[in-house]
Amino acid sequence: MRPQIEFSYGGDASVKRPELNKEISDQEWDDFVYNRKSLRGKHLELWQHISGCRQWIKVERDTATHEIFKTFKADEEVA
Amino acid sequence: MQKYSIFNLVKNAFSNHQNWDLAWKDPEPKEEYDVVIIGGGGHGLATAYYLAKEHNITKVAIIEKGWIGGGNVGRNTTIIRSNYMHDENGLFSEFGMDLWRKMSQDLNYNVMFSPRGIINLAHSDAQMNAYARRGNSMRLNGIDAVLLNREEVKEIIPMADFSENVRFPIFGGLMQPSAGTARHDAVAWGYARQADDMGVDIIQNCEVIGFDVSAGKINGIRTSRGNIKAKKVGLCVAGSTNILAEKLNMTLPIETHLLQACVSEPVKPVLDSVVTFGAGHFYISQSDKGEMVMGGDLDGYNSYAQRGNLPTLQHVLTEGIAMMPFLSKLKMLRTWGGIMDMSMDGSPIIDKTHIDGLYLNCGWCYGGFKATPASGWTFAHTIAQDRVHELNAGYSLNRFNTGHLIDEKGLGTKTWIS
Amino acid sequence: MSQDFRLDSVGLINRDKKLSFKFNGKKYFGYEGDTLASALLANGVHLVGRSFKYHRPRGFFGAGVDEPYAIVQLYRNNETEPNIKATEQELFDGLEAKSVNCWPSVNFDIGAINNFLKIFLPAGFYYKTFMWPKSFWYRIYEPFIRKAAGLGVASTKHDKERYEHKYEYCDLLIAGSGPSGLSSAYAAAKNGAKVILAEDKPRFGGSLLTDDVNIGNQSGKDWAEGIIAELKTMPNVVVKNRSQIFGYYDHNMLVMSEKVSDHLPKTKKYHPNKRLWYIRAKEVLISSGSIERPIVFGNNDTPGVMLSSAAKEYLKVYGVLVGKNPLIFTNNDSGYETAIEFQKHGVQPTVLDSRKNPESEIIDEAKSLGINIKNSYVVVAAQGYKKVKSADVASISDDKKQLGKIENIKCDCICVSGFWTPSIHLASQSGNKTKFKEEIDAFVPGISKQQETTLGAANGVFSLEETLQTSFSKGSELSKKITGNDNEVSIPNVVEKKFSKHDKFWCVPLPAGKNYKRFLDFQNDVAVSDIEIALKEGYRSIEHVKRYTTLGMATDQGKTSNLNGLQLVSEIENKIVPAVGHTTFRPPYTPISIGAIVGREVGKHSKPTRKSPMHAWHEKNNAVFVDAGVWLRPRYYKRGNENLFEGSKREAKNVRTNVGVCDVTTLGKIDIKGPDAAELLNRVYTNAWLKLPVGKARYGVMLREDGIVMDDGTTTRISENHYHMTTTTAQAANVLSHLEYYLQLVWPELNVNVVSTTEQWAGAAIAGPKSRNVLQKLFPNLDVSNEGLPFMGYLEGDLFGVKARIFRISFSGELAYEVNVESDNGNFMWEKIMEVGEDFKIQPYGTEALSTLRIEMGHVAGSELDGRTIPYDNSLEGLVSKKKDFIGKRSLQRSAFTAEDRQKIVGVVPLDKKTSIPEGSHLVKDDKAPLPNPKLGHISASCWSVEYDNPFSLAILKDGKNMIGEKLFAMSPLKNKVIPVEIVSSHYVDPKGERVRS
Amino acid sequence: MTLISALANINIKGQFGDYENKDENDLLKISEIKNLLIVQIVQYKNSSLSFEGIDVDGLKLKNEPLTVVFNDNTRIMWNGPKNWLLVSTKKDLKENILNKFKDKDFAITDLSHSRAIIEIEGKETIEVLKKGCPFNFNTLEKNNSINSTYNGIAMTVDKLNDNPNKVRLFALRSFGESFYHSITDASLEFGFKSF
Repeated sequence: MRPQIEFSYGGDASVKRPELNKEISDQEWDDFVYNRKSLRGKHLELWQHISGCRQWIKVERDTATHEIFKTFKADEEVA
Repeated sequence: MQKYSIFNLVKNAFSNHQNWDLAWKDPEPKEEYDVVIIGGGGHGLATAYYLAKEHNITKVAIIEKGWIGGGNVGRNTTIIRSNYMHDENGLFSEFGMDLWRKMSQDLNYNVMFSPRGIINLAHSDAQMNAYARRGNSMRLNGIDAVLLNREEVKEIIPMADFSENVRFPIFGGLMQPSAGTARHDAVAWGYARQADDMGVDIIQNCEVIGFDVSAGKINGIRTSRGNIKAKKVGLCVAGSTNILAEKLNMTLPIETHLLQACVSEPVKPVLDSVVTFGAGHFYISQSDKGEMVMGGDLDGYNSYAQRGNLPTLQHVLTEGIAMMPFLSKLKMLRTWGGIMDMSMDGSPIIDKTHIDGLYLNCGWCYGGFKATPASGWTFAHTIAQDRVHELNAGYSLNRFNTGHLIDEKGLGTKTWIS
Repeated sequence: MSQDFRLDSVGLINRDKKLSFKFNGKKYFGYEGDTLASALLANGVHLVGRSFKYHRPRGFFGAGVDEPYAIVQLYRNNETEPNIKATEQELFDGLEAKSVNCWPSVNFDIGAINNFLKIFLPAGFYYKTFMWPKSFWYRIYEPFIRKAAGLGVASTKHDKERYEHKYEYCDLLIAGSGPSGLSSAYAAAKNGAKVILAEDKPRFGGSLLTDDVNIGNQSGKDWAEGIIAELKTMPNVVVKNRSQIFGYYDHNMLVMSEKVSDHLPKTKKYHPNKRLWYIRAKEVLISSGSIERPIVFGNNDTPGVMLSSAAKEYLKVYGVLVGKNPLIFTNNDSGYETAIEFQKHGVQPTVLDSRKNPESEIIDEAKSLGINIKNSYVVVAAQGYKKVKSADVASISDDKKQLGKIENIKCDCICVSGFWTPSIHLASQSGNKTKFKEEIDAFVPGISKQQETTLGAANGVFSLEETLQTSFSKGSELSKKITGNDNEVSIPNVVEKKFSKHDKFWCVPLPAGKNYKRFLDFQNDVAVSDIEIALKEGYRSIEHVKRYTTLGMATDQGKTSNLNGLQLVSEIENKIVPAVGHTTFRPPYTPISIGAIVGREVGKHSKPTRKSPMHAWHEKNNAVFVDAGVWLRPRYYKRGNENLFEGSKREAKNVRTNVGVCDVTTLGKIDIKGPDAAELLNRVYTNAWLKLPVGKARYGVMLREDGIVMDDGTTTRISENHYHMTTTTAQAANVLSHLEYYLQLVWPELNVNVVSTTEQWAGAAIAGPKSRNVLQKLFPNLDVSNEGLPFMGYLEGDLFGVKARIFRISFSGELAYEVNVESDNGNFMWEKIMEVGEDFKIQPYGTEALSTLRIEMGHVAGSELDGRTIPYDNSLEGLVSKKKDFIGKRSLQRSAFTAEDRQKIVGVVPLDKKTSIPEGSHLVKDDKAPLPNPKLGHISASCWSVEYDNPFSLAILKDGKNMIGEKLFAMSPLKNKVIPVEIVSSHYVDPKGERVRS
Repeated sequence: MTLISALANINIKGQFGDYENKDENDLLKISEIKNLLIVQIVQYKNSSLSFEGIDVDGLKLKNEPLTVVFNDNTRIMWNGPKNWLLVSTKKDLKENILNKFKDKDFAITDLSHSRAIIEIEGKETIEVLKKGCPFNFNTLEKNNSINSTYNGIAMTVDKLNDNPNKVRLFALRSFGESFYHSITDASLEFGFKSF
């Protein structure tokens, strides 16, 4: 377990960027750029080990208790 | 209703203060209301008050999950200002300043609005220029603003660091002399007392568990104390907006974040103005009790915990000492956290929604407390008239779709970078 | 012995070391090991302060962290510190202290008039008045109230003390060194666990220092000393006194404040005053004990009324009698312990016990010692103003509602015991949902939230035997889990007196016709009547009660008042205490020095400073520096008496006419390598990158996904799969993270590595018509002609033995080059440039001239790329590819971004060609229009054009495209300026860009 | 031609802090390390080449957190997944590295000038680190390296020895003076000798 101050937050990890060159609706684009569920409880989010290996990781964390349940590598798909 | 005054205070003293009325009642929810406001915070209470006062709508209930005033109106740093660059924010806030100035008399409740002035310190010419852009915009909008040079700042806050041993020297600052502070709890209680007097039901300990929507129209809400029918429902729950939005199947341009603040032990008055540090995120004022009220950065990740961590406060206080080294010898007495609706351009949303009869008031970021009266006033107007007022026309929900963003800081969607 | 209240034979103080000190100007002495409180009490001083609201006299209430009264202004080593608890401040030679919140003196305090007005000042009185006339609140009333605010006086001098931090990790962190802390620490230490044991007081042992118990055939105190001595010899154990664990944060992180030097006359040089420990522990044992509760009665705030346990501590630890005619008022057996100690030392106490027929070993002992005990008796009110002189007492009915006839008993102190409140703060901060324990009328921790266990009195267990048993076994169990060792530790025998049950009684009713103030919160003057008013007015949630009355919001944070407040609310509201609930416990447990929280890096070091390899040269050559983020950059190089305007004008002019050199090391540099590097650039930048040849640079703009410009810069193709990207100074770190984000998360299929090389290369921009001459001299063997090194070309060369990269790029609009060498050679390169440039009248130029040059050419920079503009606004729409997709492209289709009258960058010239337009001015059509005056745009950057010798500005202007030639007004009300201006093209100098290609 | 190292202007020789009445051998020893070859070696994400077969200066890469592979001249620190930082006194090793790690599979970046390097030796070394870095140094073994932050400045720690403790600290060069200040300021309490 590494100290939190080595990391920088990157927001909601469940947001998927639309593929390049794909025709998408305004709604889909807004959902990607702006709209966030930001729920109380389990939240899948991105953190970068900025003062470390500079890897982005996905973290499943509780937004009410700050408990961390699980971490995933950047390219790991989270079910 | 009993009028609060020095005469009544003296009169009651002789009956040992046994005859004061309830400031507000504690009614059972009725079956149906014209308007239900969800959220008994400052904005919700103010909305109910202005619905009754300005629009004669009194069949109103305020539904509060806990106790009124327990959200951000009770956990902020009490700063009131209208020093915004963008017209939408400036004109809206300045309208609010007028309401603040007469609030104690209007509510017959001393909210202790105290225009002690706010100074934003600048630490470079570039920053002076950015402040000039903001200050000139304020002046052209009819809002007071003064650009101070280093010496003028020194006269007002001589205890700031004007020494050689300073990382970011003070170049000057932008001051809004008419900005100030108010007693936060009193604002909630004052609105509650008057709203109650005009017939609004304040229903505490009542949690919203769902909404009754059919054919694109709201019919009422489901609560822990039963179903309540309503022609119109206003959502006024900054900090919990995302939780209720989910129940409505709405996803909003809002993230929920934690902002901490702290106070020092009380000391004799040394600081009259509200001061913000320009080379970081720190602000300070001294309360009437003598406590230094301090705040700064978000904790920097989505959170609903009204508790933060020490590294953030350490960071904030480091900037505090960089600005005013004498703070080092004071002691931190109390810390707390508030849950912020961080909108994606840093400005709020007061608008109608795609559901008929459902209205949205959210996204206040750090700026909710000062907006209390203007937010309540414009939201009441929006609900009563079913259309936005020109003051909140810019605070539309679809601005993210059209690109009419109101971004004071230019940080875009990364709300956690404060 | 001249100390009237000091006993000769008792106490743990060092009688061989006499210390002198001053209180309110008067000289006293005490001993090493005293606190300021014990030393004052030894000298018979009971009046130390005044209360917050009514300015009632204040004495000592406790003996430690819970003290609500004895708050003083401390003077130490030519500095002063407000709000020091006399009960926590250890005595040192030469200590000086003064009372706070009283004027002119603690003895005669003008503010005490409030005490007589108190019927007019109930809870919340200020909400109900001071509203008329309207402006008077701020002008008259508030300043008056404000004057009365605060306790001590803050020194506005800079703090000279050092404060340090320490990050530590351990297996078991144990908060409190009483019986439970010592036992669990010992058991865990024996299993080889890494243990930290923290004690907030100077002495270890907690209640064992004062309780009359026997452990393993020794006195409790001796047993504690033995354990501590052994723990100190063990390498896996850290024991810390004067160390308060004040916060329990996420992920089992706790923070402790260690007072390193407060007990010394001055801090040792190079040593800290305090040390803040961030401790992450695998397991946390909370053995923070309990705090005695007061019983509420009339005038219970009179000096001389204090906690019974405090009286015992003053006696046993410091050999100090808090009175010679003590009255003990108790609802449980603890009061008897204090009584027995008094009796044993020749002072005869009287005990009033609210209970009818209590029976226990300890009561038997008291009786056998001949102590005068009155059962079913209570103190109705203390009498005396600045010191207790007597007590009105009365018998009380079994239901505790009726008082008997009031009698008056002479006494000089009243020691109160209303039973014990476990210190559950840390457990609660951890997230533990506390539960109400009926047997002790108090909250105790419930189910652990993090890895925390609460033991002993903090857990509501008041039997020593049970405490030792659970603590030894918990220490063993948890350490075994971590270390795997299982060394058995035998639990010593305990001899203690069994307690009888306490009385659920906490507030003495008011006798008929009396109107005594019965205080709950002693510092904030919150009385029973205040709570009653709050509830009557409908402030019924416990949080409303707290906020309306300020109960528990004083510097002691309600340690002795909160529970009694809850009892009162529960009684009036007819709810059980747990239904009332308590207010939230938050860190810090006790007020913590802000200096300690901040630590070492203050003043000049409050943020790191970044410097280029040529920094020393700039310093030597009179550079005036400017902060650019945390970088320091030369703003201009001052010659003689030049000011910024003159200096930068000279430097800019010299670039336009001759040649100048500027340190551009601070620009972000990112090395991009890999087979898919071009593809990455093509997706990141708005323009096309797939066809950039090796040896060529290109200017690019990158957007955020919301369509706003994020950064601009040039990127050069060094070799087939190798690119060198530059960013602005401000965005360097963000751009790197941005690229890493897309490479790792969004497009993991791209084979690209990015790494910052900002620090690897020192950069110098050589600009001006004669820059080629300078370059040729630097690289005599290279063809640097317009053909050999065309605009946006790239070469590698040898600069007098040093390998160099040469980019033909320009930010100034002049013929210009940027030379990079490895950082150790940066200064060498710079000196060489200056040396060979001498013939061409080279001058270094700073950021101000740099700015002038770019403004004249209409190049955008930070003040235009302010996080609110899109490429079109900056006249960069030509760089936006219509064919390919890129980050943020989809956002550019939004209606506001494509509006016909969209804002755009323009040039602005004052009609008089003389008046400089202040940056931050706004452009309006009509300078006399009523407010709010519609703003068409703002001045983003201004300079004095050295080309045309008149002011020139850039502006972002609504419908800028169609505004060229319009006459507007630039207004800066802040500076009282209204300047008629003409809108011109933003490309003021060399609009066709011929010079850069020359 | 004069090379000017990152700390050339600030690293003053002498004894500082609380050194009086202390045995000189008990003082911390602090020095700037300069003139090293520093190379970042990264294997591209999608490269399937086995790096285990490649040796540099007799050393083979290990994709294991914390691990440093080393000999007298060269130390290769694990920097992240398939990402290493090679540090060597042999400046001529670079050609060799470029030859062995082909650019089809590896990105090789010379960072020799990009770091300020401080070496601290002495029994209080770890205490100095604990004053500004949140990492758990109780677990850092000899020949381990980590990346973390010291009073807000990103740094790499390479533990060279544990008896007495000896570490090499790498910070970005431009932060060098602030970093040196921070480290030496933390050392004042123990007294230090600067070389």
